[in-house]
Amino acid sequence: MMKRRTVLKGIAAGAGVTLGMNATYLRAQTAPIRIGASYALSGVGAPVGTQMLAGTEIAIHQINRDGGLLGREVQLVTRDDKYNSAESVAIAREFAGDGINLMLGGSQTVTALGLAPLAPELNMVAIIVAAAGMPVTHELFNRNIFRTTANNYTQYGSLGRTLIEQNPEIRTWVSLAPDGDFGRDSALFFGRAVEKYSEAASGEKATVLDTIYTQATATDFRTQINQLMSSQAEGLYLGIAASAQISFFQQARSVGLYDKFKAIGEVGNSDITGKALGRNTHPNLWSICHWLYNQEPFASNPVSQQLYKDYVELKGDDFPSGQVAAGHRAAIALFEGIRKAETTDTDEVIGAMENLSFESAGGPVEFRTEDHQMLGLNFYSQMGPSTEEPYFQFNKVTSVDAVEMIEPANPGQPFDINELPQ
Amino acid sequence: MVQNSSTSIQGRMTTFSPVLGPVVLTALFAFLFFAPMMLNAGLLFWVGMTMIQAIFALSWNLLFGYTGLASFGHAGFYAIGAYFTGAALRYDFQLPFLVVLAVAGILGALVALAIGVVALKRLTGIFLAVLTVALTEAMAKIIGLSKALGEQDGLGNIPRPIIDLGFLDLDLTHSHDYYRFLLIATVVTVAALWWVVHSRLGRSFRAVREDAERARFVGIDVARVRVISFMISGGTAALAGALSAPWTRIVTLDQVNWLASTQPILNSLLGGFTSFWGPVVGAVAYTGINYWTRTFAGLSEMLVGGILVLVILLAPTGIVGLLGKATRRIRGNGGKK
Amino acid sequence: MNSVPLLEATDLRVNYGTFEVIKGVSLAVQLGEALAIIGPNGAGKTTLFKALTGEIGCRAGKVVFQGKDVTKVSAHQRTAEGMGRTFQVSRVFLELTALENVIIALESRDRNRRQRRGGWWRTSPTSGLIKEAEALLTRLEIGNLRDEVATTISHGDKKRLELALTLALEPKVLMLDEPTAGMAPADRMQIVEMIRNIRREQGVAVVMTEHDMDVIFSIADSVVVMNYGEVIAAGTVDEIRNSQVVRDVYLGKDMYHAAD
Amino acid sequence: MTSQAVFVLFNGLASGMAFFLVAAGLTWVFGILKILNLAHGAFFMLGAYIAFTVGGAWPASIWSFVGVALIAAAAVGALGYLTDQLVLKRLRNVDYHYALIATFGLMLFCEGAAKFIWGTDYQAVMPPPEIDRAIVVGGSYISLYTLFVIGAGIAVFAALEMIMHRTWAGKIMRAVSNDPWMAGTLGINVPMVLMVSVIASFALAGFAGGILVPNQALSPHVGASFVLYAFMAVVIGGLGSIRGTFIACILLGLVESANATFLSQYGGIAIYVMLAVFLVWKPTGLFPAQGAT
Repeated sequence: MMKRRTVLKGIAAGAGVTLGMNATYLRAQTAPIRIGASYALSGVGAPVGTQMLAGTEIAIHQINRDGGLLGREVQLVTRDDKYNSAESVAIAREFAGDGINLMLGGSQTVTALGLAPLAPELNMVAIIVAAAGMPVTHELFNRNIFRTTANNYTQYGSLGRTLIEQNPEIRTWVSLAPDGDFGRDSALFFGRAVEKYSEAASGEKATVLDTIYTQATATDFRTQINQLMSSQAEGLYLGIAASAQISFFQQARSVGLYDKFKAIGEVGNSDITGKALGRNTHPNLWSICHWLYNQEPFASNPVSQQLYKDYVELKGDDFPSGQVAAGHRAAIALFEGIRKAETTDTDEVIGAMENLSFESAGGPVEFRTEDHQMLGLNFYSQMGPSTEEPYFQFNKVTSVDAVEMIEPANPGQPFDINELPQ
Repeated sequence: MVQNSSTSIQGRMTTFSPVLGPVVLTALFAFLFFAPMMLNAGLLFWVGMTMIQAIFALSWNLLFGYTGLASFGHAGFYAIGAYFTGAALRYDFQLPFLVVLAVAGILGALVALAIGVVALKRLTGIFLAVLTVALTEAMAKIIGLSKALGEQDGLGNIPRPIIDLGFLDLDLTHSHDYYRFLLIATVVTVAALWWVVHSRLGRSFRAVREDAERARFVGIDVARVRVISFMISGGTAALAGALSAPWTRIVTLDQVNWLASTQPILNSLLGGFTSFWGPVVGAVAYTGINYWTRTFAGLSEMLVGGILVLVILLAPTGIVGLLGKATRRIRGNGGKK
Repeated sequence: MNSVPLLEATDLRVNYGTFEVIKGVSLAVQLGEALAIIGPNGAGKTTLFKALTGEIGCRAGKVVFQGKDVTKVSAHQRTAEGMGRTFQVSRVFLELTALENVIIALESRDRNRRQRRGGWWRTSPTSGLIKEAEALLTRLEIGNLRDEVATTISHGDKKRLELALTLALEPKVLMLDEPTAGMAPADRMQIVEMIRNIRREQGVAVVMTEHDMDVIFSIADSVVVMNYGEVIAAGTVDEIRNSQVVRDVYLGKDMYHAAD
Repeated sequence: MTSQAVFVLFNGLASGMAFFLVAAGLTWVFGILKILNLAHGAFFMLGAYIAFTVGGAWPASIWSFVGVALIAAAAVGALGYLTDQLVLKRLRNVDYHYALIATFGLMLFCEGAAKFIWGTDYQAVMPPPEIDRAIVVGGSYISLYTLFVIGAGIAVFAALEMIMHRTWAGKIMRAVSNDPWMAGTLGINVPMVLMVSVIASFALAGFAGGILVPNQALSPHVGASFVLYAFMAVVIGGLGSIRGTFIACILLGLVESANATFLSQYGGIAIYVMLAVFLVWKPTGLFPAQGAT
């Protein structure tokens, strides 16, 4: 079998010679650098995926405007992974088959889990844009993947810390989370951080009640809302995302949950929730924040300013979602890696990225060499209703440095919070 | 509601003439065998998925096209095979891969038997449709709660198997090698299904589909025939799922919802359920459409839905039916012989 | 003819919901005998027929076939044991050819007798079976329709094909539900002739419902008359022909009303 | 414990009536056309979007809210007429599997079209101000909007019962449902009755969309969450029986609610068990359609 393959390759090469090898050689030096992007553009992941794609497209536009990379134009090849792992696997293979060895993908954990183990087989550099699952930098780790977003432990620990530091008067907290790995873990990380940082914040350890679980795909939360209303808690972590979170708020608001809970931290819907609920947004709702163009520290950051300017120009919209910056950041990481490696060769780019630091819309970030996890500031925003369009607004942005909140690098091994030093 | 009122089907047509059939099949096999050298990895992946989808669609059509029962939860069987194989490889059950495949198929057949024995005597038509949907949804919920099966995230990082034949090891770790194994498995499975459909058993399936009452009064045990068909169909669907797990190397809940169950329905109808090869043609056509529309993000649902409705209204016998009509028109006579 | 009857029903009762349709019917068919069940529309003839063949269950009573109680035995099992049945509106496998139709019946017969012809691996029926099927078609004068799909053949030929399906099972008793319903008079007499031939050649018993008195009188040995779910008279053809009760029931009623 | 039981009952009733609002149209069209309309949820979704487009996210009053729901009903009813003419009408005399698959295709098409028209952003419609608050009953928090949904469900049921059993139109409907051939020979314009039924069924779906839109986030997939329950209710109730469907919806709601409260770690599974039990134990449903065996 091997022989036959070699023969065929030989024939192909022979054909190359007769058709003029010079042209082929020249093209390799001046041909565009092709980068694959696989985002969820349809299905339930579409609202997030399309925003990330916009950020990536802007990054491509910017680099080409500045003369390209290594003197070559950068081309983006976009595919819709349909929020489906089989589809994302197929796309990665298609990219590899087309000679694309640099890609952005894994906009959700489902697609990242399919993509990550594949990267070495396809000899690719795969940037995991937004999947925060712990396995990516632990048991699924391989040197071909880089994650340009915080992992769950860092993310939800920081969210918990932010909430208790910003609301030290709230003594009792509870979580509502989807039943499953992610829900359990994020609620646990959040709760542990609340307990840990409460003493420093108010001199007294806060109480964290047992997590209330629901189904990941539930649409009716009345039972859980009733449990929340009957609990002692005044602070809430909300682990349900996307449309389910909005349904929760719709059902919770009319029974008075907004009055009972003084502060809510949510899993990452951010302005998706704000846009949907408008003036019915909870007045003290904290979210994970990737980017808010008009809030400090973003407003004075030159990368952020340029990103906003180009977004408005290219997309004709004045209110970019924070996810745009996630797609933008992932693309810059790859560009800087290529620039540093001075080639697009997979191994060289990996080597260059392993101790790369660069400027993003949220300030300087770098990769941790051991597990290719991005480090930098993680931001949390507080939003509430407003009287003007779009009837919700961000009031405040705070940040926590990932270095303070991350677990020690332990690539190849599963993550277990109970093994960490307290 | 009467089954024999399907006026639009004018008998089963033999589209492939005795000479053309083997030629087409041989050419197809040759193309598929050499595909790894001609196609890029992404396309090759889709070719592999198409073969799996073709088996899956054939398994559904054995039930619908040949026995007259419509399952709307066939993804449940597929998922049984996929999750079992995924778990067997991921957690290394210490079973030879061929045994894993066999067990996956048997598991599917046993589940079908259980459903059949309890329900199939009384359940046909709408009831069967709703029951199979509901059972599949329930299964998805249970998988979603199972930590070992990856809950909502799916079972990822599934290794490809190495087949120990005693005298030599077949290492299927590389995708080209697994592809060839998949191709051979597909050929064997399709041949087995072809045999079932054209055998004495297959004729009793068709008798039950055509007219269950009449079948009963030629002495056919209708309930038993239905259960047997359901078992073969469920087992084959599970086998399709089992073959898919090492190919995609991840199994997720996307493969268990009722949208996934409609994939074989769509393929069978698109290709033509009155012909044995219809589901295969449908799987190929569907992949083609999907591949062609992959750049029109967000439009795929409208396209797929629209195509389904149009096929039902304009060409209920599918692509194979249309081809049959066309060839008969070209030959200039209506009769077959 | 005082031996054990071939088919015997005792005090058969059938309900549709709470409504009793068959109110304790008893009848017996001897080996080789031809029995006609007649009666006005709604008398319960077809229901009785369904109960005898196992298509529907009965609330009370007993059906004994060849000395065996088959009351709880399923329809296909009764068929396997020798009850061949045709339907009022003929039922055949519409999308299959005439030959395939008969072959399915022949294969079913062989399966029920646990006979297998040819190796398990073969898909097509054995040539012996095909010959047998062709012979049957020829015997029922539809040999020329061998490869026609059943939807395309005429009404009368469908009746013949259905009869061929039934005969393929080599039944002990032929249960014919209005064998000539909806046929042209000429066709009708041909069918009658055919049934008479079958009886003569194979000594098979016949149970039939029928509206056409000419058909009844040319085939049947004895007649059971039903009205409102009960047997009101039974006897030989001549006895029934002259029965006052039967005249009372039938006169003034239109026997040729639309089929029930 | 008692307060928990009261809440389970109330919540079950609330879910049940929401299911019934969706299932009512489904069971009607099944009773008459013998078609299980898999696209019913998609048309429910279109009704919700139409209500959102016409009425906005903050209805001014309960009257305008109901008015908007009626507009949605009319609009989806019109879509029903179109669907009937273009698709369903052509599938009246063929194997019912065709209709099943065609309506499935319609469902996909509608979801795709909704994305195309309204985008993929989530929307949230609030209940009208009069019923946008809660009362506390025995320690349980009960929103007035939920009570309104219960009321709407019962009202729709009562109206359908009235129409089906007390009016001339209902008699005709039942006649056609029982035996279309016989109804035809009696001079009833059967095609007309079928068409009216389809329109009414779609209008009910649209109305349900308008009434239930404040219940959860609006997205092109909003129909899926209700319609599976509706299918189950129609099957358990006895295909085509409005009374049976009504009772089945309440049962499903109660089982779901009890499941969420007492067995939350196995959330959402009990109703499937219930359905399986019903299908095996009473395959013709609680109120079997006449003529079905």
